[in-house]
Amino acid sequence: MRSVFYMLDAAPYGSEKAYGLLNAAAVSIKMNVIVGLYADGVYLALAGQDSRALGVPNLSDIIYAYPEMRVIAHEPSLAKRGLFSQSLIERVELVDDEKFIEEAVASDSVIAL
Amino acid sequence: MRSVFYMLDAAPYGSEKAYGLLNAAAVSIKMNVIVGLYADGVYLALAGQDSRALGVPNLSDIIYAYPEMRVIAHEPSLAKRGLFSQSLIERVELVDDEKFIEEAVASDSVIAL
Amino acid sequence: MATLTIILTDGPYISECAEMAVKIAKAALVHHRVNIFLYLDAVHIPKGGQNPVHFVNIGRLFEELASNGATIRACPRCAAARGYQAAEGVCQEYLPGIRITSLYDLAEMLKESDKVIALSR
Amino acid sequence: MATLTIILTDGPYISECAEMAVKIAKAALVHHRVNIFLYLDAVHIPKGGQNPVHFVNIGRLFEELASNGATIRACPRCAAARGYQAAEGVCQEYLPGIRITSLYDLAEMLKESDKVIALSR
Amino acid sequence: MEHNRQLHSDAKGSRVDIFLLTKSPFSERARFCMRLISRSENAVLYLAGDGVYMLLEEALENLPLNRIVACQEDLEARGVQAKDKTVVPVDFYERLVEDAMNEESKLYAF
Amino acid sequence: MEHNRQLHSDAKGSRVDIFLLTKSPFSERARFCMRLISRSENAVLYLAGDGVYMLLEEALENLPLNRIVACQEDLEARGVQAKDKTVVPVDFYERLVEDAMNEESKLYAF
Repeated sequence: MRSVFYMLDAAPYGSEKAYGLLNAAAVSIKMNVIVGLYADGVYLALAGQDSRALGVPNLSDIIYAYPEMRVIAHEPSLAKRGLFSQSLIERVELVDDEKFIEEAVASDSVIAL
Repeated sequence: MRSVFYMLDAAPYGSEKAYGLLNAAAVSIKMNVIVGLYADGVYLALAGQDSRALGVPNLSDIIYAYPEMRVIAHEPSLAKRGLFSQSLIERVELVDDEKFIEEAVASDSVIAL
Repeated sequence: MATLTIILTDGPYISECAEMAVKIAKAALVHHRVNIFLYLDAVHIPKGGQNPVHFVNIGRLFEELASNGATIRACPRCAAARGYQAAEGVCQEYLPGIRITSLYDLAEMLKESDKVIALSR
Repeated sequence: MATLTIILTDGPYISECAEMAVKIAKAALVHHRVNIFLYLDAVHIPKGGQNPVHFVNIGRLFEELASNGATIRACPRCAAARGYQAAEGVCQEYLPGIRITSLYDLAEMLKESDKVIALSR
Repeated sequence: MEHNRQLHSDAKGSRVDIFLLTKSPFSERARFCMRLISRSENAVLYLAGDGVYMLLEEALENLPLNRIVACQEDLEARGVQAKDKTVVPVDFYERLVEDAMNEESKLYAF
Repeated sequence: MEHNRQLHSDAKGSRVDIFLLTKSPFSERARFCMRLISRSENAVLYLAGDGVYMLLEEALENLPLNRIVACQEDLEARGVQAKDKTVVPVDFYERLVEDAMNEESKLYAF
């Protein structure tokens, strides 16, 4: 396996899934790693996250800490959730449905946690 | 609290939620108990469940074991999942969206596990 | 003084539910009675020895709630399946103040409650 | 002989995932190498003393898989948070054959794998 | 005390429906919650956890809500901005409990 | 051995896409899985757990699938009848593993 597509379809902070997925992606960067934000996972693309008062790690910081990790977000999921009118994290690349699927298929494996 | 509306929105067998919810409803029958099947929860209404080979308790048997428990299923959820063309458990009462909501609101509490 | 019952079904750390329950229970304990029933995966919450690095220690928060007067009970079927054995309600692996009793306690808690909150992911 | 890695994130009993993983791993072990990585709530799977009444004992099934040659590793961050401490990978509360090592083991498992299956609810 | 008065002044009838939503907008639970709110004559919505993503939904503005209260730390963590009419108190859980435990209120949690 | 031949005879190209679906039809995962199948030229679908509820969906018939294989104990527990073209083997997991581990196949699990 030389490439992994980690698919995140859960919202960050409400569950440990996003944190777990980003950590798994972070240790996998010797392979080609794509984090694909899909469905509720696209909420991770919101800019301005500040989790200090909540007392948990800042998940957008993890994305910035690992530039090797490519992060793409599924545009239809963003649109459905009203995120196009919001500021988004620059590190996240917006891709249409076709491109999102293509990236998943092009990876050696798709892992949805 | 004299009445409880237990709302099941997860499919049976794939997770422990349905089993847990039915057990909670079973011990609550000194109150007025309604089990409301909603979204994926309506799969519990399918007739002919036989869980012996899977090695887990038969959830439709629990419904029959407690006649005090009123079980209603949300018709739009059933329709969406193609269940109207299937045999359904007789114990389950089909109700439309308005009636389902009314029953939830009429109970002293709504518990979704 | 009224009675609030909180029902949990998620374990610690996997979701925000346990922590939210603590915040609600703390606020409620000032003027009210608080019951918490730990069901399904929530029976993992009172396990001793939790040592989270980047998160608050959920077990300790529940221990505190219990010592502040919250009645916290866990489902025996769920607990036994997951490896928590109890003798007369007391589980050696559990933090103090939280007992493994009976699912009928859930029904009793509900009956005597004015309000109920179930939290799950 | 190829290598299959299974990633789990649910605890035992709460979902069918752990049991499905066992069925897949058993079938795969006949001709292949099998790795299982226990992540998030799945670190509860190898806990000793499980005593389910109406369900199969999931812990025992994983113990069997390990003794039949599956490599089973658990995430140390997830395990420590949830109260499982390990000394040199060995956790006293865990069933034999399953070790708490490092998240980097997941990456290593993936790299050497031909196929991957992640199961979660 | 002042807060209690506020709750009562909300009331058209005698009962206030208090909704605590911790699920994201497209979950079945959130949708069910919205359905209940839409038929309530006197609803107050508390948003915590992933429930705060509701503030990104335009549909929220069409619901008959007397008040929307959002949890500050949950908003901040997620990078969600509260809208004008949303109350973001420092004592979210105290207010929730006060409203929820009020004799005149009925509590729903999703 | 015979089974392996069957897998190869499915193949239009060289690669077979093996999909293991354990989620119910209206989950995001199941929908994503269906999207991947719809663009596959050579797909085999294994249904286990709540994935067997897919057999109640008419949409399944429009997907370009060479074969649908369902897990018997999961079908029986849920009261789901397999459709005509669905294979319900006694050795579901053995077949799944054989197909999935084949060098010529790519495996997706949802």
